[in-house]
Amino acid sequence: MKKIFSRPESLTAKRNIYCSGCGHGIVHRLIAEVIDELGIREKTIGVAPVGCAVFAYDYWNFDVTEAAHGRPPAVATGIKRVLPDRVVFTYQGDGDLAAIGTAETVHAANRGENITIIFVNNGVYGMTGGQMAPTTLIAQKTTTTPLGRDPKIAGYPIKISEALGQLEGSVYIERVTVNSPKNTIKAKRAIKKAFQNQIQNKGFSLVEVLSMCPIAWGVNPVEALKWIEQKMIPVFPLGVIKDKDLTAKGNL
Amino acid sequence: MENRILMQGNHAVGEGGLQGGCQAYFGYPITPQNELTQYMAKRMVEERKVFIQAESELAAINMVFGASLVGARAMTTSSSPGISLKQEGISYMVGCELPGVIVNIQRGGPGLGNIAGAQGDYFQATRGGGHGDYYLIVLAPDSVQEMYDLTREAFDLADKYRNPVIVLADGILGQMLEPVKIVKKNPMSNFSAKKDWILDGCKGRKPRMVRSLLMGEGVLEEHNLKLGKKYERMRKSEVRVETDNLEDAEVALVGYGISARICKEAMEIARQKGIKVGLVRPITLWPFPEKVIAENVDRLKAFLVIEMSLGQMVEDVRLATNGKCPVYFYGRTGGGIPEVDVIVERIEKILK
Amino acid sequence: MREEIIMAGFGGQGIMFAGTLLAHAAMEEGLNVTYFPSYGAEMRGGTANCTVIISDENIGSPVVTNPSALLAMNESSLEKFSSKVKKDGLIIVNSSLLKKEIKINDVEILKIPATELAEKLGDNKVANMVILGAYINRSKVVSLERTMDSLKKVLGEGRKNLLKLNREALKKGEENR
Amino acid sequence: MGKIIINIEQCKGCKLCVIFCPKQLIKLSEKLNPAGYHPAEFIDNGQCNSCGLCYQMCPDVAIEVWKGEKR
Repeated sequence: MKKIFSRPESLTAKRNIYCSGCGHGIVHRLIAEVIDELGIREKTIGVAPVGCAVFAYDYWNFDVTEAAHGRPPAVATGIKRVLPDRVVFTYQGDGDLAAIGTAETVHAANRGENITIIFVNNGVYGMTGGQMAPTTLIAQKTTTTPLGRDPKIAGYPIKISEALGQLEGSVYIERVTVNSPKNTIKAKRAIKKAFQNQIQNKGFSLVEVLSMCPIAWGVNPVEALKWIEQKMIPVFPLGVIKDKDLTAKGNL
Repeated sequence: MENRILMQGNHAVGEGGLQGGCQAYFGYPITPQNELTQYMAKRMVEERKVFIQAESELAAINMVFGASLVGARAMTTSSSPGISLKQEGISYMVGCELPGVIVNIQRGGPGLGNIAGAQGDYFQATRGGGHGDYYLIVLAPDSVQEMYDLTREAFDLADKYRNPVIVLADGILGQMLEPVKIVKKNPMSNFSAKKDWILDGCKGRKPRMVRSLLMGEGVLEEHNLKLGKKYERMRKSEVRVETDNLEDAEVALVGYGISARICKEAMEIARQKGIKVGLVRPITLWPFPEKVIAENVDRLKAFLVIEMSLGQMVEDVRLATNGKCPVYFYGRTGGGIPEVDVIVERIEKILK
Repeated sequence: MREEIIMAGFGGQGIMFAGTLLAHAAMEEGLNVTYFPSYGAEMRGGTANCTVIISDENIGSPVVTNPSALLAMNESSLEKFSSKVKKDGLIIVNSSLLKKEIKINDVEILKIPATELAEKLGDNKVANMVILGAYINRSKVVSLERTMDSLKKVLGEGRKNLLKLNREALKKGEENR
Repeated sequence: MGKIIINIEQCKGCKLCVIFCPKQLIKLSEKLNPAGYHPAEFIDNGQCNSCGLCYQMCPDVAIEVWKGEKR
């Protein structure tokens, strides 16, 4: 018999500390597989965020640093400008990317930095205990919106990917999810494209991944898959938001 | 005369940075250091190096973090309010042991303050500045020549200790023009080969991680103790101070940066009047030249500290005297400049 | 020897340029020199001033309260700084833009119709050079020749076309005393 | 014919593999693993066709999928 699916080389053997049913582990693996398949493990530098994925450097088997909360796009910019032939990506949650790091995200995109961003959106601050994130849904209960998010008080879930798509500097933006095998395989295709774009010097690519946080949502891991389907996707629709390749061909 | 060029202080910092081997510069506009960012916009591109006008000071310091992480000599510059924003990144750089040069062309504060030269950021610079438990070497030029020299040397010091270095100047030094002697040398010769900690892709080696989050029991303490030993080495080896006329002095003026130049003038005038005045000019504000103060406590009648603040360095002078010699203070704040006549009057009053 | 010069005028009258030129010439003379500009909001549209200190000894603060010389390019600058000039100091004033009579005790006052002289040369923008020329003649702190050389360097390649006119204006000022 | 190998130590018993296995060949064990979870357990009855859906959904990358040679 031969092994057809197993831990990719770009993932260490270390057991992750994420909660049971958390989507981060799947996204970590997708990135590791893509890096293996593109043969770029030895020239990749990852930038981990502050949030649940702050320990990502323990799980990836390539060079990884950790940035201050929200600053990965600035750190990645510094790295990429000095070493343009390396593959540089950031891995950020919704608080990191769309709240405290909004400016860094918007301006890295606007400069067309030739980097890849994997944006994991689960609608809450997980690590600090399930507080409201910028992407928290209307009426969603969190520890800081105990009665549900009221837009009159706390604004609306921010569609940062759509906003970034409006910028001239962004090249490719797609929203995917990992709530089913089919969607997970699609997510991997998008992540691969975002890395390939960088290798081909196309510029700023971002993949937003809707990801499960069963603990903060107060559901079990299986219910969390449905939660994404029924609650998140209607607000954050899946699909390509921007692809300059397709625009050029007139397909989008 | 040796070959001198007339140069603005801000430009001298930029050129000093280039001669120090700066490979990546990240700036954000703020008065009174704009000429520096503008200078780098031109010169870094001429030298085919990295220049970015960042979207904020926060982004700029984190770009320095990234550039330094992959082995480049990197610099960012700003003025007081912008330096406050950079403190987050500076703390992370220290935690990750990343070198880098940060230049503060101080202006009046607190808050937005004004754009006049001031020295209100002494505490911030010499006590770490950001969160956590750390120190940085702080260099204080007092001339356009030293803006050039000390910025150049800051890169070596940063690499030597794998720690950020601050050049603490002010708006007057930034804006003024003076002749500068440009000294060219190979800046990378000493340290470039030793960067065996950078992230540049794990080809041919094990993957590395650079981080400052150290959650395991006792791990952070161990790390901080290691950094502490580094700070001790800095304290032992890097103190720089200029002294003048201390041998027969009754009163020593203590000032840094632009205030020190005012002190020098006051000392000359006092000496013309027959008053025996000496000078201590700390060039490194951290490590502070406490030894030279302590050594003179018995001979001197008093120290008079001159600053463009409500009194910050004066505390370090008091600590160094350890109560064994009176320490007086005269300062102007909010952009005010200490007056030579007033300094001389104060000295006369002290000696009465 | 120590000279402390404040130059002041409207923004756009070339105050900063004249100050830089004087500083450069002083450096070429082998002297110590500092140049300190006013900066900030004043720079745009309002008044502009700068301080040049030239000395054969070390220079302390580049900022002075009581200059030994004031080069005033307009009336408001004269009003702002004239009372601060040291006893037995020098004021050179652009009399073309002066409406009032001036009386200041214990100070030598030199009136130069700089704007008119500059206009005769073809451009009133070089009034700054006329005033500077007059100062150089009066103070002898730097030589005219040295200043002419410095002018070339300070203008640089980019503004080479302005060299001839500026030199003429310097010379004009130097002759008018 | 295929099989999967589950790393019992890494499994957190989230059940995502269980619900996506088209042949219902995975269940949660009644035993506890060292981290206190009931880990997933493979029912090896010769029906596994190595589709890998369990692997795709495992947040802990705790599943290896093996495929038999064609006979």
